[in-house]
Amino acid sequence: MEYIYAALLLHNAGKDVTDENVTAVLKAAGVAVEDARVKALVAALEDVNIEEAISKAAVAPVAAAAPAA
Amino acid sequence: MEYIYAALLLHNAGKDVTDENVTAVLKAAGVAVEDARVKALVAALEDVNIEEAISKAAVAPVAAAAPAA
Amino acid sequence: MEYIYAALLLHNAGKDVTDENVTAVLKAAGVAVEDARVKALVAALEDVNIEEAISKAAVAPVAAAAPAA
Amino acid sequence: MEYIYAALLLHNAGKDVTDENVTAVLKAAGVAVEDARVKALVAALEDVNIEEAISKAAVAPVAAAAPAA
Amino acid sequence: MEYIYAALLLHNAGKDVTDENVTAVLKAAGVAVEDARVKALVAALEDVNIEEAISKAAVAPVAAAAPAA
Amino acid sequence: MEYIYAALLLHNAGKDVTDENVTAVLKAAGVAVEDARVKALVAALEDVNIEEAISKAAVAPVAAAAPAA
Amino acid sequence: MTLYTQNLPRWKKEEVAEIKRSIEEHTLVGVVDMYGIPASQVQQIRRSLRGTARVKMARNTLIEHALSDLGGSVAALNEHATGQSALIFTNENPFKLFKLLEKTKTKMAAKPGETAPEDIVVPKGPTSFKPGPIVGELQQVGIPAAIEGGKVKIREAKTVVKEGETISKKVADALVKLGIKPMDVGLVLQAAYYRDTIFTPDLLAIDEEAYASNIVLAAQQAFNLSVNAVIPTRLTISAIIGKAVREARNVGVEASIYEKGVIDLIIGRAQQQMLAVALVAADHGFELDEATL
Repeated sequence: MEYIYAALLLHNAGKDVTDENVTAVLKAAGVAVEDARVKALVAALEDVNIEEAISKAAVAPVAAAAPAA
Repeated sequence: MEYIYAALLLHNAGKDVTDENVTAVLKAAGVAVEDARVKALVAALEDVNIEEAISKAAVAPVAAAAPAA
Repeated sequence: MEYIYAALLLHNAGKDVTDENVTAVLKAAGVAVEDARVKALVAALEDVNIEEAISKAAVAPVAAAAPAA
Repeated sequence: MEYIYAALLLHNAGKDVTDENVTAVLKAAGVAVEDARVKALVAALEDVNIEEAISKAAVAPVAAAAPAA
Repeated sequence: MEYIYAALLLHNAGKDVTDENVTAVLKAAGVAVEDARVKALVAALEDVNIEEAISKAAVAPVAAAAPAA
Repeated sequence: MEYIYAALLLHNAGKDVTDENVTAVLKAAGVAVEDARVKALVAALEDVNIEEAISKAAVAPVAAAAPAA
Repeated sequence: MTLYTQNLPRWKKEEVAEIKRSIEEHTLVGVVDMYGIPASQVQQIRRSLRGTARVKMARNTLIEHALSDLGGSVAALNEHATGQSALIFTNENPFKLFKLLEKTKTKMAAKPGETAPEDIVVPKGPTSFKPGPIVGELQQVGIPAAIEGGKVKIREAKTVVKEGETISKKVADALVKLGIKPMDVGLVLQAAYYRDTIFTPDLLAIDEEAYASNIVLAAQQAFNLSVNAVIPTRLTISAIIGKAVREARNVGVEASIYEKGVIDLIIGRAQQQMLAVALVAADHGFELDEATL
């Protein structure tokens, strides 16, 4: 989850979630950054409204309580 | 939430959640770091098993979650 | 949780949740007060409607009550 | 419920819930303390396992929130 | 999700989820393979118990989670 | 489930779920392909709205135990 | 490829030609077993299949001639054409046909020596019989018959034959008298030739819904894997973010980290704990003020 937290941290700080920014944050945390994972993350986030995803999380069933369908 | 995200980033990366580490991560994300908040964060996490706390469901804010019966 | 209890006690007593007030209450309880946590608490409460947060708690499903679909 | 908050504050801080302690905390919060209520509270809590009562709060799903399946 | 399905296919077929295998499967499906994503996938799955990760319910983003009873 | 994964991989890649395509993907994954099963899959999926089925999956987070398929 | 038919009499040649034409004109040709189906039911089945599928009865030898003449992979149907086989033609896919034929099955009385397709149960309750030797006959095969209110009554439900067991003559007689029809009778699809492949019932018995639900299952597994293993994709990144945020909130509340995103949750928890302790205190004689509740 390090990569995700880096993205969330940047988003919360009002910064763009770019390859460089994510990499910088991870490096500051002492993480051996894998470029491929950074790229995959940034690509996945391209069309996503992070704010919305965050606010949806607030309403989500809290632990991963699986509704038995 | 930046401070919590920073702490979890470090935890997930297998690093200690110390004042220095948290500050470094936040700075890399471009956050104007408040020392007091960092200290409060680190102090609060000192006696907490983060792994356990992650999966323990927090109280959800709930009007929204109330299932429409 | 001592800090939050102090804040809620003050709020309930109709007092402002300031650094001084929180510190005073905690000291009266014999707590070794950490200034950083007090500051973080007061800052976090600045934009929060305590009354609302309290009333939401009354309806909250406490642990993640899994909706049995 | 200032009195209860005071008791919880003391309990959380690892202090005994005595008349003197409760009174001190309430006074520090600027509450006009009623001795009789303090005594009643301390007496009522004497045989109570506060820890247990607290942990029940985390478990008991509030009636309102129980999802109608 | 193509990459995930490729990994699942290999896992189910009892094959290792390696760069070469994932690439081969994706190519056979006519996918223009991005090496970075393959690497990210394989790296992410390295320490993961796929069987467990498959069966653990992930909470989906949630307008949907409100169970319409 | 390999056959199903192959079908979903193709679908996600925007390819038709045909005998040839499914066979190619399975072979690339090192699966000993049974023609009849491929044909049965393709015939059975002819009337299935895969997109709809997928969106159902995204809605109901489910502990997806592996079937004996 | 008329090698096999050149020595046949004219009417047989015509019959073979017709079979071949039917095979070529349909996307599917199947072999069905007609054994033990009364003529009246065959008529009924034909009627219910009209417009969808056509049943063609022919001598096995002629079917064999036709299939061999056509050659290629369809010839393999010969292996499945045994006994009282007929051909069935349709443009539906084999799953549809399989289901269609299942639906045309009807319940019939059991003949002695037949095998029970499932547990045969005689239900509890009154019968239409007046007291007489019938009571003894039923009791003989273990059916708890008794006389009550001038009628023969079955005292309790009884399984007289278990699934897979042979039905004896006495039991068969008793079942007929009680009007119980335990046998599924209808066309049994033995094999279907469709798109260059022979489909056998073991493949066809898996219905489309099973495939559809496996698709859903696979999609769920992929979703779960992507989120749990934190492999971001466009479809799952929102769920992954949600998981990260929830975990962060959980930590925030558990550790009492006073930050904006969680402070309301911490207040909520404190409030609930206060209420819990207040209720316990009330139980022990502490009078609560109105503001508490």
